[in-house]
Amino acid sequence: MKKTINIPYGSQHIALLEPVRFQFETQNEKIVGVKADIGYVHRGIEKACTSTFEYKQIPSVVARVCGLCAITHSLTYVMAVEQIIDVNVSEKAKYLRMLMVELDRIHSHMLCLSHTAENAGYEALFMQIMADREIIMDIQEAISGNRVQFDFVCIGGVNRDITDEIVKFIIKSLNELQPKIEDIFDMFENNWSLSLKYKGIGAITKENASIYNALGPLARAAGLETDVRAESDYYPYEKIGYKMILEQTGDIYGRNRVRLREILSSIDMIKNILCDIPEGNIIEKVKGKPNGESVARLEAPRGEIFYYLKGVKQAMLDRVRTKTPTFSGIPAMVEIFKGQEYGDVPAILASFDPCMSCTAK
Amino acid sequence: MFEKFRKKSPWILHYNAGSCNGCDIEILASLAPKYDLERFGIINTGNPKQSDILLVTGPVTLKSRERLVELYSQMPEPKVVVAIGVCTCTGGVFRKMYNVKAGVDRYVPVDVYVPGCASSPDQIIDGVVQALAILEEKSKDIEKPKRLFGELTNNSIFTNRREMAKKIKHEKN
Amino acid sequence: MKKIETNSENLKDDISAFYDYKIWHYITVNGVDLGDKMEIQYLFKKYGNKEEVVCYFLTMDYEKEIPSIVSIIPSAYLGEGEVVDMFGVKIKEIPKGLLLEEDSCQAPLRKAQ
Amino acid sequence: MISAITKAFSNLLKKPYTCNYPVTPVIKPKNYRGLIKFNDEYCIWCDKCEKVCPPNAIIFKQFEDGHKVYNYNPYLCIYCGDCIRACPKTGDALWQCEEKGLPSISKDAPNDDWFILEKEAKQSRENYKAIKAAKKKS
Repeated sequence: MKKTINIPYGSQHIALLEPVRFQFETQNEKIVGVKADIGYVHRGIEKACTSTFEYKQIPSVVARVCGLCAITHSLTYVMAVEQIIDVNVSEKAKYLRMLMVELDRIHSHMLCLSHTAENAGYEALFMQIMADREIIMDIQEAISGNRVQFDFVCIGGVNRDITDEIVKFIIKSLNELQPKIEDIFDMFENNWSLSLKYKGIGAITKENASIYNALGPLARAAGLETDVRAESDYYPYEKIGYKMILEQTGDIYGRNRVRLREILSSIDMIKNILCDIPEGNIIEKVKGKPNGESVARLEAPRGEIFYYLKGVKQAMLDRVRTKTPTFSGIPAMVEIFKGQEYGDVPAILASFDPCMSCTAK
Repeated sequence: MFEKFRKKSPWILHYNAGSCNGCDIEILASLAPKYDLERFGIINTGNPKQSDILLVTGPVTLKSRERLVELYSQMPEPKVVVAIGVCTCTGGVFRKMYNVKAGVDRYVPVDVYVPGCASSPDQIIDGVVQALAILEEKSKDIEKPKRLFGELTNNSIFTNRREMAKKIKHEKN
Repeated sequence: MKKIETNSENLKDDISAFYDYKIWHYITVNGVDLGDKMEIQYLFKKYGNKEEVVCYFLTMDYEKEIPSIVSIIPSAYLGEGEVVDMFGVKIKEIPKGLLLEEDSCQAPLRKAQ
Repeated sequence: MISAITKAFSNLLKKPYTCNYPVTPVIKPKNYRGLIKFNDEYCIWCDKCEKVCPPNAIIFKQFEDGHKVYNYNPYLCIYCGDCIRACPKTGDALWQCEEKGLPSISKDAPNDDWFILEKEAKQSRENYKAIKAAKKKS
């Protein structure tokens, strides 16, 4: 029997954005076993939502679960609350919410792509994508007033309206961004040295993806058709030209392609949204206290976010359950690592786009 | 000579002690072309033994406190700690939660507090520039001939954790 | 949300009869404290379908032990681990300590505390 | 190859992407969410902002004669703007300006002083209530 060596990876590492610890069991260079320790970011938000904060304050609290998908967290929570207390949101508010979610998706995907490039050893591409990402950050700042934490959604609608000036600015910036994304797409597609590090590495089959319940780009790259945008009627995604993006390879290259194509389709969707924003109020008055159970789901950049709420006619909720995409993605991630080379670990890990502050809450 | 280089090009170490990633991506953005912190000679390292400035983000959770203290004690003197974001300064919204204590300065001494949720890159640059001034002051302080002025005490500086544990044990006895 | 009741003896049979990884997506395991009892929920949704979420639930006493569904759904160990940590309930073969430290607050979501 | 060379030359002629931040200020869009400002002339002392603030960054300390003093901690504020929306006199009494908080050094202690103040404010409220109740009785 061959001997195996245990190599810890994390919780502080130059290639890691956030604290997570993996324990790799390796045989020569090959990984044979993985253990993941995910509790480094556990803060106890579920408890705080039911004991310190009232239900109207929670949108800005759950936004701080994760900075990258802040809008989706508060939006899913708000959707769940609106189901319990029967608030009908106006069409305009729905369009503005969709706009913000798609912008958030673009900036999160670009961050992930740049991180993957950096961890494959391509520093210049990292810098290029990060520079292009500032365009999206500027748009977000113009709409919501902050670069990362938007606090844009509230129960009953949205907090801010957009003006014609901002609409013009967004369209101008997106037209600027589109050729740059196509450049990057070309780079990921045709660069020979990148293809050595991406093609065929960290692959997962469609069968395994559905056994281990993979989500988001990780599943769509393997050909598994799962996307909440196509699975719910709450937002009019079909009207604004939503298409599901699928790849068949399931490796890092496939995931990058899914992300890049999603960025391009999100840009198209945003343009469609801006063309036909309906007229109406942006905020409805909210009365009453939540009573009953409800669930809400939404497609975040990394997959499906799920909220379960239970209220008992009090200002404080009885139970808030958050299920985040990375949380249910971890079994699939652990499965992918087995059989890979240790040297590929940073690039594979970055291509999952793991979000540990979501996972541990 | 080394002191001169250190002043001109400090290296930063970044540790996420349970933040929401908002401040972390803003640190990355401030290293990226638009705000380019590398103009000041700063580079992001992953090695605590070679870095001078520790950027901490996030309210320190119970599980990550040990790592944070370990990283801090591994850094060579002089060192500066910059707390980025409101939850690092005082706890922010996470202040009353059971797995979090209010602020980083419960565990390590903090020199610069940067507000903002999430701190935007220009605030981070402000904070790091502030930290550079403090670093300079501290390195001057270290170079003072302390033996001559009678300021040298036994328990001033620990370079690593083992030494610290040994000394504390010694004092207890 | 469609709710179907089950109990701790039938849980494994019910879920293995219901769950097919090609059709159903397992969302998560959820615990709700009812005050004197616990409610454990198992949530599923269908791939590519606009139907509602399906929820299997069982009520149990705090001290009782329930079987784990890891043998049917391999990725359930995270969700069950979280329920074990947060409520201090017992699930077979699921250890404590996924999220919490030894000296931090034990079973924080339990109402009795 | 040719495209790469042309790109390299055209990039040489472009102006630099970096904004020279500490020397030239960054241009902020309108309605940026910055520090919370307060004017006690217009305030009606309804305490709505204090109640709605998620991290309790606004505290009113009450004195024995009944008047209150506004306290605000920019190192605790999450800049969500909920207080502005809750305020019945938005714009006059409480508003969000476009400037950002500056970093402070350890001497300022944004932390410990505030926690002491929080306890004092709570105590002062209770004292005031007790005095009021005593007055009613008499």
